[in-house]
Amino acid sequence: MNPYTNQGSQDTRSGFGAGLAELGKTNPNVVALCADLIGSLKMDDFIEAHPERFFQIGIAEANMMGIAAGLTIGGKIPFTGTFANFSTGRVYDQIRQSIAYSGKNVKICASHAGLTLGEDGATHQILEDIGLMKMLPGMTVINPCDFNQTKAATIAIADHIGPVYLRFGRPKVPNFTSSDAPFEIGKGLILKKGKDVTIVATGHLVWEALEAAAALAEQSIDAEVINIHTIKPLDNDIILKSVAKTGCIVTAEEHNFLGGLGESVARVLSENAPTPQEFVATNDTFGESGTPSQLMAKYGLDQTAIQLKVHKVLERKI
Amino acid sequence: MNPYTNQGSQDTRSGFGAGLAELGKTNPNVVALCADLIGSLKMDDFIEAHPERFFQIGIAEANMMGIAAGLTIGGKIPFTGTFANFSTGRVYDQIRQSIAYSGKNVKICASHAGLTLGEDGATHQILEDIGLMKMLPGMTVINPCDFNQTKAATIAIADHIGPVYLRFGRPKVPNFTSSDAPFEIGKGLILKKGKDVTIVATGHLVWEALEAAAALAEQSIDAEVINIHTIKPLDNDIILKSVAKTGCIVTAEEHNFLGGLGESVARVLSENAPTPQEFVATNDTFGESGTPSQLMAKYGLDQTAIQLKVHKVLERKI
Amino acid sequence: MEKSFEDYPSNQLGWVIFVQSINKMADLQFLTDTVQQVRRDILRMVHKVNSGHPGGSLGCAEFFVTLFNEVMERKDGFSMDGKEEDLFFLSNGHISPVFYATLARAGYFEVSELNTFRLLDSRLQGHPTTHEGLPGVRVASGSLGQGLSVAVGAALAKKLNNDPKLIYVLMGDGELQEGQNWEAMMFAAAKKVDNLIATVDLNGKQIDGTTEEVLSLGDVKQKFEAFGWTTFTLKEGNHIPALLTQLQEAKAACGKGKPVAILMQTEMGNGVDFMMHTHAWHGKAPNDEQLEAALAQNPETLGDY
Amino acid sequence: MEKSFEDYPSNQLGWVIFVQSINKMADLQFLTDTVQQVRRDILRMVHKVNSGHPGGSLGCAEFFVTLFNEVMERKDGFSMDGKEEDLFFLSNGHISPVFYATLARAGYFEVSELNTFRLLDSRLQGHPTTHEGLPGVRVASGSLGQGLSVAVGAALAKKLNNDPKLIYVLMGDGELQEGQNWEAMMFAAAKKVDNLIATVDLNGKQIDGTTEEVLSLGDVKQKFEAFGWTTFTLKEGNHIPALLTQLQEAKAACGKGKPVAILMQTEMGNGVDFMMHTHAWHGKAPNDEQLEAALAQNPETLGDY
Ligand SMILES: Cc1ncc(C[n+]2csc(CCOP(=O)(O)OP(=O)(O)O)c2C)c(N)n1
Ligand SMILES: Cc1ncc(C[n+]2csc(CCOP(=O)(O)OP(=O)(O)O)c2C)c(N)n1
Ligand SMILES: [Mg+2]
Ligand SMILES: [Mg+2]
Repeated sequence: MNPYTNQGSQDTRSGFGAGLAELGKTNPNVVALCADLIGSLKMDDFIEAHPERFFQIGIAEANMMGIAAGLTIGGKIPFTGTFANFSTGRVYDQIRQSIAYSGKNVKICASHAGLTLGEDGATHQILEDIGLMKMLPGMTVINPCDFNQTKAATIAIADHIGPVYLRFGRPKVPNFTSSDAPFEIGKGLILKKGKDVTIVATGHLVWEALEAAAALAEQSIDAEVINIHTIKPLDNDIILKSVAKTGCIVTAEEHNFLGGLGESVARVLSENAPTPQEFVATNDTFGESGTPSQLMAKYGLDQTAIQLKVHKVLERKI
Repeated sequence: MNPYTNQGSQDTRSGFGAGLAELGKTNPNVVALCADLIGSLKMDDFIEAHPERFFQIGIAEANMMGIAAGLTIGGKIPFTGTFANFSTGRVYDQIRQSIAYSGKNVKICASHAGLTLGEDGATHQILEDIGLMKMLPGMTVINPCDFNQTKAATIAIADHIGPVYLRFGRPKVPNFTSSDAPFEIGKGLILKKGKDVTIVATGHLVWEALEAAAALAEQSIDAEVINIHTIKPLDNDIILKSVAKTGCIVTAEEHNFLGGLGESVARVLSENAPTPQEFVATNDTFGESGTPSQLMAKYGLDQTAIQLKVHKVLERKI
Repeated sequence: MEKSFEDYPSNQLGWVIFVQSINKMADLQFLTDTVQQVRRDILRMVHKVNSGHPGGSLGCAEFFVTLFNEVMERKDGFSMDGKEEDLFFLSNGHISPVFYATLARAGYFEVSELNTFRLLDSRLQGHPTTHEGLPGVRVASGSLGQGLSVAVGAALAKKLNNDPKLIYVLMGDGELQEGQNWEAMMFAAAKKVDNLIATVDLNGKQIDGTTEEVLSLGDVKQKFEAFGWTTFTLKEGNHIPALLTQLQEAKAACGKGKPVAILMQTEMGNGVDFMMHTHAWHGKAPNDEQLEAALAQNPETLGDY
Repeated sequence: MEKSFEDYPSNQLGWVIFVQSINKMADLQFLTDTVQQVRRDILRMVHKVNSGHPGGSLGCAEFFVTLFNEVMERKDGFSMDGKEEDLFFLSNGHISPVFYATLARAGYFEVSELNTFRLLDSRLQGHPTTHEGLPGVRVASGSLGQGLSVAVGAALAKKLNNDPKLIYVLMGDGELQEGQNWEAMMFAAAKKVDNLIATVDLNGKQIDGTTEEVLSLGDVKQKFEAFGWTTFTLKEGNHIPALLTQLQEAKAACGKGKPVAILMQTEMGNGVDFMMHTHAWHGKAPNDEQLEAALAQNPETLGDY
């Protein structure tokens, strides 16, 4: 049985909005920027309470990143908000030079990440953003799993000095973590202990991993489920300790299998403890229009896909 | 002993220039675009011979990618030329939507890749471009090892239908492959057979790998050296066959260890044959000014670094 | 060519009968009928999947229908190369409903396929794409700001091919905030790309409000002219005869060493009273009752899909 | 303020003694001496490592020296925050030699450190960076087109902090081909960022040739004005008194609801005869003989590093 219960589905972007509103009250240095997507990013509450600390940039994401970098110079902590594609690929060089290499304290907050934004289709469904951001030296990359954790992560990154990429999504998904759980950057969380196989999941796929583990339990497979909300810095220890016990691993992410969490884990393993691994991720294709659940099923990102990969990796375990 | 001899050092970008000039004669559909870096990209010969098939875009790389996409619609085969950073990170979303997702037959040709461009420093030394381009569905990613191979690759990609990222460098490096060797996209090449350890190298590091293998031979270590000029599609077979024999592997690339060739290889291994692997790559840092050889030494990208990693991985081999 | 239509009210029903560029009353009737049917198509498409962008789509219905049916010199069928025919690129890809409906009604594919808009496995993706092979689409759009560059490239290819036909491209006004447009603007003027007509949907609105509230574009005409373009302002962007006259005038301005632009003032949500004079319907679908009300204002003409 | 200097020849030696904004002859002498020394520094820096960008650096020497020594209200020492002082951003980072030499000569770090330009482990990277902690640098540049946005952000922060000081930023003219500049231009005007002075190094040259040959910028002043900026053209961008007057005039134009720009016409390679009137020295270092000839034209004033 899934040890967690859904407290009521909510979108993770609303967790961001709630966290930002909270920061508005507690941290006078926090400022927010948006590129014509206030509603989608759930920034309304912050803006209403602190209009003078909000900057509407218009549809000019490159300029937004530069302005954010400049604001840090006056001691501000800028939170930029737009869709994940326009938060990363659109502005990679601007983030690279004006933020990452310049060591600027900018929080790049990205909604509508992954396939699950749904009907808008492939031009909006970035499946490479984790890879893009993880390659930048000094960048912290976070992909929380539900509303509560996104809210906690939003609040936590304000206190972290340095650039952060915070990724969240559009659809309503189960909210199951505790609303008062502290968020520790870079510390993976074991959500369910197990001895047969390790499932390392991030973002929306954490809940799917828990559901898969519950189903696997009924097949007498004891899966360990780790919520790896921080992809960089990666919690190598928690992964290595777990596979030392289980001997095999499945990674699960709403991302291309190239360049993302899965490859980071593969690298850690091959460098430390070569271990059979299977990948729950998109298979080097663009996305398409559809409902979130249709897409997760078609592209193999749901609990069924996780179970399949667990069976596959168990067969490979010696 | 290194089985190859340096026929005289040349820059790989000149190989591109030579290949492009050749294409100018043989393929009337080939057109070239440049963003104010004609000389650096060695495009002069093509331009002189075919001024009407050359487009000077000015310092506007995003526009260059869009124009290239548009040119394909009239049946042209556009070759874009600028530095690697401005060929990838600067224009990621433009490549993604207007070229890759749109399936356009654009050849993105990128010079000054990696640390070895030297004195210009970190803003120009992209160490993430392989990762950036490999994550795009449908993109072919090629990083040839010397002048001759770059020339051959340039000519070969004109006949490949679909977007290609061709990466080459600034400094003069040994030219050692045969000038009439055919270039087959996606087929790795075993440059030296060996049984103790596999060294998979790309770009400038192939020569370093050969030199390292020669030095290792004197220490009675028999290294197999594979030139993996195509990073995507990756020649999984050649890698898996080699490690089946050697039982351990070192990957070598002028790139961050995050997201590049090394992680692609780690993924292939963990999915097929978990194997101890060590990484010759930059260690998640930005580059800096210096001469190419200083930088390769400081950042651990030369034959010495390869030897060290070989020793390390041999110790891990069971 | 004198802008004689600006004197007339832009009342959709009060058209002037004698129009220089349309000689037959039948043409006018056909265009107005098609616009009305396209409006229905747009509304029904976005309603069915409860997503998509009706506002900008409705605002550009007259433009699309006029352009595709009376202005563009098109060949039968569809080839990606598009040699020897006029080509159109949609940069503001979110108004795909009007693009799809216009294409279907112009015969690029069966109108019944409009039924698949934004569904899984459809060729009618949320934003237009070549990826699924939909006839009429030559490049993907959706991420804003890229279409003008692509259009410039296609125009250059036409020149290389000695192909005398023209390139059309539509952009949103909010979209002009993207810097890539200004790169393309500068290039087209510097390199005399004069076989290109760029039209801007100047509806004064974007997602978060009016363009004025979000990020003022200032004087757009002045900007285009400063960037070296022959620039027309079309006040009646929802008036078919005015559109026709303007498009013909723009065509006549091609080939003179300068790129050509039309700043087309439209009404977002045009043709559905409660969708007009607001940015609320930029990206929101009507519910059942709203759909009914909207369709009642636009009775069937060519037959629903 | 009348532009009285435009009437005078821009001969470096024929300065007018009475300048409104410089009251002491000593200041003028100091500035001219510093410019000459900075020229030597630039030449020696790029020669030593046989790389770097002398052309644009020399062309902007008068601007940098005047700005840092007579115009900017700076505090002692260096803090990243730069509160309560004027800040400068270099967007066209390739002209780092003139930036470094000016900073060193203004006391930000020891002049001897100029000796480490572009060497391994140096704080004087090929392009300016904060990464190595060099005092005076607040953001990395080198990839063109990003500096104006950063400057706008810093200007907004000053407003939030009720800090009345100004932001200065320099861009290249070729650099204006990057679309991000126009995003920042549109934003600064729309949001009334009027505590910002942007200067463009209008030398008419870039890597592959003149801007005219590569990609004509057209009428730059018209573009800036169309984008809503108060725009000055400075014809004598290598003439210290003219620079001073212009910079003071620009300062006086701040705080009036519009961003302020100076289009500064300079001569690339200024002060070294064989480096002028060509784009050849954009990014090429002189060899030994060329260095000697160039230094001979610019005798030591404040002492070589
Ligand atoms: C690069 C990019 N940034 C942001 C968006 C999200 N977005 C979609 S439509 C839109 C507003 C576009 O405004 P406009 O061009 O005026 O179109 P209209 O609302 O009038 O249809 C935005 C911000 C996007 N699609 N692409
Ligand atoms: C984004 C980007 N594209 C290309 C380059 C390569 N580049 C360096 S300087 C330069 C020319 C700049 O021209 P301009 O701004 O006029 O400077 P000037 O040559 O006058 O010093 C170019 C293309 C770069 N540094 N950044
Ligand atoms: Mg609009
Ligand atoms: Mg210049």
